[in-house]
Amino acid sequence: MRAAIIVFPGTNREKDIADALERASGVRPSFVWHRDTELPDLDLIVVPGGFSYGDYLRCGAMAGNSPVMRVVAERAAKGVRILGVCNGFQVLTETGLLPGALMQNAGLKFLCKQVGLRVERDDTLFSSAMTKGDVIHVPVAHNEGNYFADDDTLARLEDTGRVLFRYAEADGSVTETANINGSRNNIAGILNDAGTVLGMMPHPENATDPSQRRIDGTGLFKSVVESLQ
Amino acid sequence: MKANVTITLKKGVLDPQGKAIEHALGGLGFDGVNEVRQGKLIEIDLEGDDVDAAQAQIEAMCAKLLANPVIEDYAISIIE
Amino acid sequence: MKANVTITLKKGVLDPQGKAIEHALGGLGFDGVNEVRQGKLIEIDLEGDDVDAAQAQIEAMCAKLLANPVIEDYAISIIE
Amino acid sequence: MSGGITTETIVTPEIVAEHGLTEGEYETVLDIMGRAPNITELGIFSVMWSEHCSYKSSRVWLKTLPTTGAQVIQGPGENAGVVDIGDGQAAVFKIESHNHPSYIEPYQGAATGVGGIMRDVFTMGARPIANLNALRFGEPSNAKTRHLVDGVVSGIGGYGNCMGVPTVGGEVNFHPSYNGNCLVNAMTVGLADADRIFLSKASGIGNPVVYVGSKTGRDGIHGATMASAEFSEATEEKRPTVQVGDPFTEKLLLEACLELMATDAIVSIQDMGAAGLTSSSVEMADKGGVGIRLDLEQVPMRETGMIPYELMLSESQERMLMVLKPGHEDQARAIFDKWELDFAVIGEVTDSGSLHLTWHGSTVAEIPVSPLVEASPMYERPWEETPAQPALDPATVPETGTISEVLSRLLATPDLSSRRWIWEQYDHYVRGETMQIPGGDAAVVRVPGTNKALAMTVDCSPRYVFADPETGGAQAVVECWRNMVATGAKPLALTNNMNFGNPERPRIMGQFVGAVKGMTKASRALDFPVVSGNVSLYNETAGTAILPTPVIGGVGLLQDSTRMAALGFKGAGQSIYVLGETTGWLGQSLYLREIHDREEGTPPPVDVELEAKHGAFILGQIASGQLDTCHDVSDGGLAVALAEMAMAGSIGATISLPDDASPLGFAFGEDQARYILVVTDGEALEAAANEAGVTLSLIGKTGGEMLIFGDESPISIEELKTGYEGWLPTFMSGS
Ligand SMILES: Nc1ncnc2c1ncn2[C@@H]1O[C@H](COP(=O)(O)OP(=O)(O)O)[C@@H](O)[C@H]1O
Ligand SMILES: [Mg+2]
Repeated sequence: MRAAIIVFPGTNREKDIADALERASGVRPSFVWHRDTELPDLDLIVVPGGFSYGDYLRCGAMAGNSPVMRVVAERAAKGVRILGVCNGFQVLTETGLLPGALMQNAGLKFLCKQVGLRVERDDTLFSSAMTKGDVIHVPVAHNEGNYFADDDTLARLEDTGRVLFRYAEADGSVTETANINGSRNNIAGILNDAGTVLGMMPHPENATDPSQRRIDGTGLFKSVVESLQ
Repeated sequence: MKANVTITLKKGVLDPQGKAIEHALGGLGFDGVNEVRQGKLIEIDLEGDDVDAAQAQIEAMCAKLLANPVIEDYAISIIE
Repeated sequence: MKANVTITLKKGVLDPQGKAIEHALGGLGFDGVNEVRQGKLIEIDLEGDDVDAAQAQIEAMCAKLLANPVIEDYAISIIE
Repeated sequence: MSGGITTETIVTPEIVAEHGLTEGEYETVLDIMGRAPNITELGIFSVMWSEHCSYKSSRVWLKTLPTTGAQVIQGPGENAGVVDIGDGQAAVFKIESHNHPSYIEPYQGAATGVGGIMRDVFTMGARPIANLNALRFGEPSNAKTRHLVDGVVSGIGGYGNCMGVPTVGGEVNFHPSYNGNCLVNAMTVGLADADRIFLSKASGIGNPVVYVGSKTGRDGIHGATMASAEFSEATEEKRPTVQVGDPFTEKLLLEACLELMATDAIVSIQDMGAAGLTSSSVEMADKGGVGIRLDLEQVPMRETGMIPYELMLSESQERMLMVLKPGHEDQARAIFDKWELDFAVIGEVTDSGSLHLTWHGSTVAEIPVSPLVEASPMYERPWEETPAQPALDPATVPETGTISEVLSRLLATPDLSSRRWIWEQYDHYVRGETMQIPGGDAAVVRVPGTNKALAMTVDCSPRYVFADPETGGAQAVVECWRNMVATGAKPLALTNNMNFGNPERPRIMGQFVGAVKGMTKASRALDFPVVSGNVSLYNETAGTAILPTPVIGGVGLLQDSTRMAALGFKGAGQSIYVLGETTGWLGQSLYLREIHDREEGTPPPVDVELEAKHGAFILGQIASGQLDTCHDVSDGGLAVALAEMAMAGSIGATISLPDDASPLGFAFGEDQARYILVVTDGEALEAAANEAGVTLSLIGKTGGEMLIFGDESPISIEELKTGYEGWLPTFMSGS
C-alpha cells in the first residue's frame, strides 16, 4: 500500500495516523509537505488532524484552498482513496470533496473524550473489517465538529447510504445525549458518492494501540489496508 | 481603500454562539433581547482607489476564501 | 429594534487571524492587500423603539460582556 | 510610545521611580555606568532588576534547594531542567506562572503562559510531549470566579491543543484567598537526546545574532515589572496591555527550531520571554562572558514608529534569539523561510563585554553585561516564622452523620469534585502516546518508539503550607512523589512554582522560607532534586495575600509501561489494603473545612524516611507485576480515595471499619505516606510487606455496585458519581 499524509502548517496529528497505518500495514506512510504538489503514485491520501493555518478564519478554509488540495482532488477523481480525519474532514468539505460543513460544537467548547460511534455500513472500503450496527469507542478532540448540511443534501446522504458513522450510545441507540457536538442526524463521518473518500471527526488513529487498551479504531485501518491488497 | 466584509450565518443555520450570548445577557439582567446572532467582521485595507475594482476583487475573495456558502452569507461595504 | 455591534482588536494588539487571512489572500493571488484585521459582528434584536435607550443599553452590554476592554474596541450602530 | 516615553526622555527621579527602581538600586546603576543612564538603559536595568527577572527576594533561599543527583543533566539556571531517562534520552521540563495576566485577561493570559513554558522547553532542543497546569481560583461564590475558570481553561486548551501537545494533568483549588489573585501555573515536559541539549551561552566573537519568529510589537511593555508589583484596584483599572497568543506561529516556530537543531548551525539559543530582547540577549552574553551588539533597526517590527526602548522591553510572544555558527545563516534562513517565519540577523557576538545597542548606526545604549547581572539586587528580606497552630482536639469535632453521608457531601465540594469539565477541553490524546489520561494519580506518557514512559503530576496543598509552611512544603513534595510512585514510575526530579504574597512582609517571607526548608528536606530524603522552577511574588490584593502555594511538578520514569498501575478497581473479589498508618489526622483536613467550616489545627506530619520506604515497596510490587491497582491517599483521606477507585472502575467495595477508632477520623483523616493497594493474591502481598517491614492492613474487598462502610447502609457508585461529576459543570453553567 502506498500511502501519504499531507502536512500543512499547523497539522499536528500526522504522527498519530502514521503510527496507526504502520500498525495496520507494516509500512510507514510518507509525509507530503503542502508545497510539494508533485505527488507520487498513491493508493491512499490522508488529510490528518490538527489546526492547519491555526484554524484561523474558518477551520480547514485556508488548507482547503491550497494548491496541494487541487492535486488531491484530481487524484480523488481518479479513484484514489482519501481519508480526512478531524481537521482533514473540515478540509475535505472546504474543497468540496465532501458535502456540508463543520460548525462550532453546540456546547461551544473544545471537546476531548471517548465517544461511541455506530457503524452504519460494513460493505465499504473503509469499513469492511467492521460489523454493521456495532458501536466502537474512539476519542474525539475538536472544537468544530458540528456537522451541517441543508435538508436536501442530508436527505441525499441518507438515501444513498453515505453516512458511515453516527454518534451513538453504547447500546447503539442514536440519541440526543450521544450527539456530543450537535451534528445533524448525529453524523460523525460520511463518504462521497463513489465511496472512495471518507471524512470523519473522531480519531480512530488514537485507538489502535493494544497497550493503551484502546483498539476500536483498528477496524477502519484494517479495512483500508485489506481493500488495497 | 478600506472595505468591511461582514460574514453572517445563513438564516436557518443554528447559531449556538449567538444563543449563548443571548442567554448570558439575560443572566446579567438585560431584558428585552429578542435575538442575538454572531458573525465575523473582516476589515481589508486595499491598494488603489477604484471602488468598482475593489468591490469585484473582494467579491472574489469572499467567494474563494472568506465565506463558506454552505453556511454563510456575506456583505461588502467599501468605506473610503 | 435592530443593532449591530462590531468588536475589533485595539490598534497595536496582535491579530493572528487577520495576519493569516492576509497571507492566504496573497497566496491565492490577490495582490494589493495592505492589511486584514478580523473582528466580530454581533447582531442584536431588541424590544422597544427608543433609539437612545437602546444605544445606552447596548453600551452597557459591551462594557459588561460583549467586548474585553483590555484588548478590544467596539462600535454600535442602530439599524432600524 | 509607552507612557509618552521617547528616546530623548530625560531620566528624572520620577522616571526612575516609575521604573520600579529604589534609590539604592539607582545608585548602583550610576556606579556601574559611571554616568547617568539614558532612558533605554534605564528601561533595561528596570526589567533586569525586577523581581520577576532578578529573583531578588528569593534568590538567597532558592540557592539552598538540593539540585544535584546522578540523574540530573541540567539543574536550575537554564530555560528548563534536564534529567537522564536512559538510552541516551533526556526529559526536559519546567513550570511557570502567568498569574497576573490571567487575572486581567484570562483567555490570553493563560494561553500565553502555556506558550511561554513550551518555548522554554523547546529552546533546549526538546520536543514538548505533555503539558500540565496548576490552577487556583477564588471561592465559587465570588462574582469573578466563573469567568476566570472559563477563560483560563479555554486559553490553556486553545494554545496547547493547537500546538498538538497533549495536556494530561493538573490540579485546581478554590479558596477565598485567591479572589483577587488567581494562580495559573503551566508545566511542559519535553523529550530530547541527552547529547543534543541546547543552552543559552553565547560564544564565538563575530558570530551572528539572529532573531526568529514573530515580529515585535508594543506588547506587554512593562509586563515583567507588572508581575512584580502588588495588585491594587488601580492596576485593574489601568488595564495594562496584555499579549495575544498566536499558537499557530508557535507551532511553526517549534518545528522550525527543531529542524534547525538537527543541523549543526546553532551555537546557542534563548527564547524571548518576560523582558523579551533584553533578558534574552543579556543572559546569552553573560553566560558566555562576551558582549553582544544589536542593531535594533534590523528587528522585524509589527508597528510603525517603534523606538529602541520599546524594542528592548516588548514582550511580544513567539520569538527566539540565537547565535549561529559563522556561515550557517543561509541554511538557517532556508528553514525559517520554509516555515514562513521572520528571520533576521540583528547583531553579533563581540569581545566588548557590553550590551551595545545601535539604531541606524548610532549608539543608543551601552551597558557592561556582567555588572548588570552580577550587581543585580539580592535581598535577605527579614522573615518571621509562622506561629505554630494549636493542635486540633478531636473531641471538639462532633461526629456528624455516617461515613457514607459525609462522603457524598465531600465528593460534591469544589476541591474534591471531578475536574472532567476542565480536562475534556484539553486534547489529551494527540501524539498517540498517552498511557494514562487525566483523572489518575499521575499522567503517563510513553516515550515514542520505546516501552518506557514518563509519569508526571503537579501538587500542592496550600492550606497545609499556610498552617505550617515547613510541613506544607515537604508535603507538596511527598504528595507529588507519591502520585508518580502510585503508577509505578520512579520519581526523577521536580520543578517548582513558588506562589506567595508580598515578600517585603516578614510573615509572608517566613512562609517562603519555611516552604523552602520543607521542600529541601523532602527532596533530599527522596533523591528527588529540583531542576527548574519559577517564583511569583506579590500575589496580594488590597493587602490580602493568597495562601502560600509552592506547587511541585514532578517527572518520573516507568521502565516498562506495560507494567503500570492505575487507580480504578479492575475486578470483583480483590483484596483492598492500606499501606501506612491511619491515625485519623483531622487537623487542616478537607473534612474539617468542608463539613465543619473550620480551617484549623496542624497539618498531618510528614515523615520523609517513611515516604521513601513506602515508595520503594510500591515500586517493587508494581515492577514485579504483583500490583496494578494503586492510589495514593491525600485530600479527603481513605474514603475519598476509595470512592475515586470505585468510580473509576465502576465497581463497588465493602470496607470494614476499625472498632477502636473514630470512624470519621479513619475515613477522612489525611495521614501521609499512605497508599491503597488492590490485589488478587493478598497473601503474597502480606508476605512482601512483612519482609519489607511496612505496615499493611486489609480493609476490604472489591465487588458489587455499592460502596459499603461497616454496617452503614450501602451507597451506590452511580449516586456518588452524580455528585462528584456534577459540581463543576453545574457551577460553570451558572445555575
Ligand atoms: N487543571 C487540570 N488540568 C488537567 N487535569 C487536571 C486538572 N486539575 C485536575 N486534573 C486531573 O484530575 C485528577 C485529580 O486531581 P487531584 O485531585 O489534584 O489529584 P491528586 O489528589 O492525586 O493530586 C488528576 O488526574 C489531575 O491530573
Ligand atoms: Mg493522587
